Amino acid sequence: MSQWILYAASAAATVAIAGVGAFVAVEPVRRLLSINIAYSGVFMAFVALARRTTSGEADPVPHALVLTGIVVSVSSTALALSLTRRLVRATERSGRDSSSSPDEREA
Amino acid sequence: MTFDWLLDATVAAALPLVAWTVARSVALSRAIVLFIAFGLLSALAWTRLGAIDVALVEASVGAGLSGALVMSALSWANLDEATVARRSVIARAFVAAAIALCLGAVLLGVPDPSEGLLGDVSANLGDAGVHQPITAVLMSYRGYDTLFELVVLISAALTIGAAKSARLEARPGSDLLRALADALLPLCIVLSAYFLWRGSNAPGGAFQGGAVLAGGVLVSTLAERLRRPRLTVWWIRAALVLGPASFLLVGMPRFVEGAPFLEYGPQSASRAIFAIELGSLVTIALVLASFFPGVGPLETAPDASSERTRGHR
Amino acid sequence: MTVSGVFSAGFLLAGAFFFLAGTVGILRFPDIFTRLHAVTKADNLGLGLVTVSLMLEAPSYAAALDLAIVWLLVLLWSSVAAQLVARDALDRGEVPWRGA
Amino acid sequence: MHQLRTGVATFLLANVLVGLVRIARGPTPADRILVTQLFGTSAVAVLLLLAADQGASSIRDVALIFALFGGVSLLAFVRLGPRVRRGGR
Repeated sequence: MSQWILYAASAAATVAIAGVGAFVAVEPVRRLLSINIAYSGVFMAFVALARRTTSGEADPVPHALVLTGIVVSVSSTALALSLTRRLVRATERSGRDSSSSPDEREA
Repeated sequence: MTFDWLLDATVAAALPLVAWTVARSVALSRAIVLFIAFGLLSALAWTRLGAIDVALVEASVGAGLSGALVMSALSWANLDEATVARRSVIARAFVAAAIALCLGAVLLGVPDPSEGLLGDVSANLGDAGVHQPITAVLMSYRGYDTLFELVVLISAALTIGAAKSARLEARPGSDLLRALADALLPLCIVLSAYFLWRGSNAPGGAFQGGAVLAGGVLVSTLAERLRRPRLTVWWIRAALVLGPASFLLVGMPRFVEGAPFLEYGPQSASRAIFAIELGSLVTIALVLASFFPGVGPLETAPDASSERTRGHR
Repeated sequence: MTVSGVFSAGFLLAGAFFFLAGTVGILRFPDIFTRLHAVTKADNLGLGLVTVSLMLEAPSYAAALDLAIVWLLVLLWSSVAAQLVARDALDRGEVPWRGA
Repeated sequence: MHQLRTGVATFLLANVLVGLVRIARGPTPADRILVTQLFGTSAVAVLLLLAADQGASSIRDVALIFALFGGVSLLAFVRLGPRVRRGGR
């Protein structure tokens, strides 16, 4: 079995598992972790497909796309985390005010 | 042949497995550490697939910045494990398997030996001004893409700044930490310059150099040797837009003469790309470094009332 | 196989053994203080041996120096990490294991 | 020599995967975070072994970056981790 097929299959499984994980997560930080893993799976598919060339050298265009993709994915993670942090604060505060559980809305 | 295949198979099998355990983790700390393990495995996968440039970025962004970012979530996230009690797993496994089969069928259905754009990239490398194909793609062939990516990064940094997160409360620092940060930061600066310089011939470039520099700043921030870059200071704002600005400045002269925008011309391409890479490195490093919330002793008035008025202003 | 090749292979296998020892330690040791040593000491020795093995076969002095720098960096982080984790655990009130 | 190095690299990777059991067991977050040191050291070793092949020397740069940032997440945890005081166990 050639190398890229191995990693492409791995990418498909990773995206599926992490995608489902992101949908069913009940807590925002865990959801973010799964979304990030799904990103990595997508990148893996790109890089694996870049490897189909007959010469040993890989196609550089998908590599460049993935390179920028990783940096964008970490920015989206950082943004989501900073918004989540505010959300957690806000729900904690309203929970203290109205004595309702902060997680009721989440679940 | 044999061990190479075994190594690839182990990495390829471990990736979905770790993804599964992250999704199934009840304790947040467990999910986070497994997530860091996933980053490491994917860096190995990039290396195995010959994507050294990608592995360099993954190593500095994944192991350094992302790890620290998600780890900082432990200090404020809802750690109540009762809310994430395990539920039935069979339906989810079935859905995941179905998606995986569909995706796998699509991915494995593509024509096998395929050159992609490798031929086009190599054929035009002579005019690009650099010898490293990935740098040529990023800075020359797909210059628009990189220019607007930098804009996306800047807007992310500005949005995070606008969220005005309070500093994270840290335990008192120690001399040990300060010594560590002081040893690492100069090394990171040197390595960042090294990757920038190397980028025209070998894996490296603005993204790798920027990520390494941001990692050094992050360590110093965590050790309270540096403050998080404040995006309200005018010269930091000016440095923040250095990347897009250098793209525009370098692309403009030829544009005025009637050439397509961002066409550098074969004579000056090498210098043009270096100038753009230098500007982009500053932008990328600054943006990545500003993602991490400030660290320090608890601020004086973090109570609800002052927080609320600040939020509505 | 050359003499340096034989030595290189020997160091490599010895290094692999210490990595195994580190993993056994992190799984079997009773508390965080003992596990700390498994990760920050045994594994570092393993990496050191692997580095020596690769230095023997390195194509140039620059490459060998590179390997040495990598190992020194890992040593730096490990020694700091050991201190940090141990202090953190003591602060949280964990009591070191004193034998079964 | 290539086979031996790749074999040892595979072994080290398997070693890391076995080490993941400690993350599952815990019991405290600190126990789990400690395993990141195992990742870092093993990843550096695996990458250095892969970099020893002919023409693969740029992989050494990846190992260098891992060595440079191997402890950052542990540092973040120790500085910012959950502040819950637990009694002695």
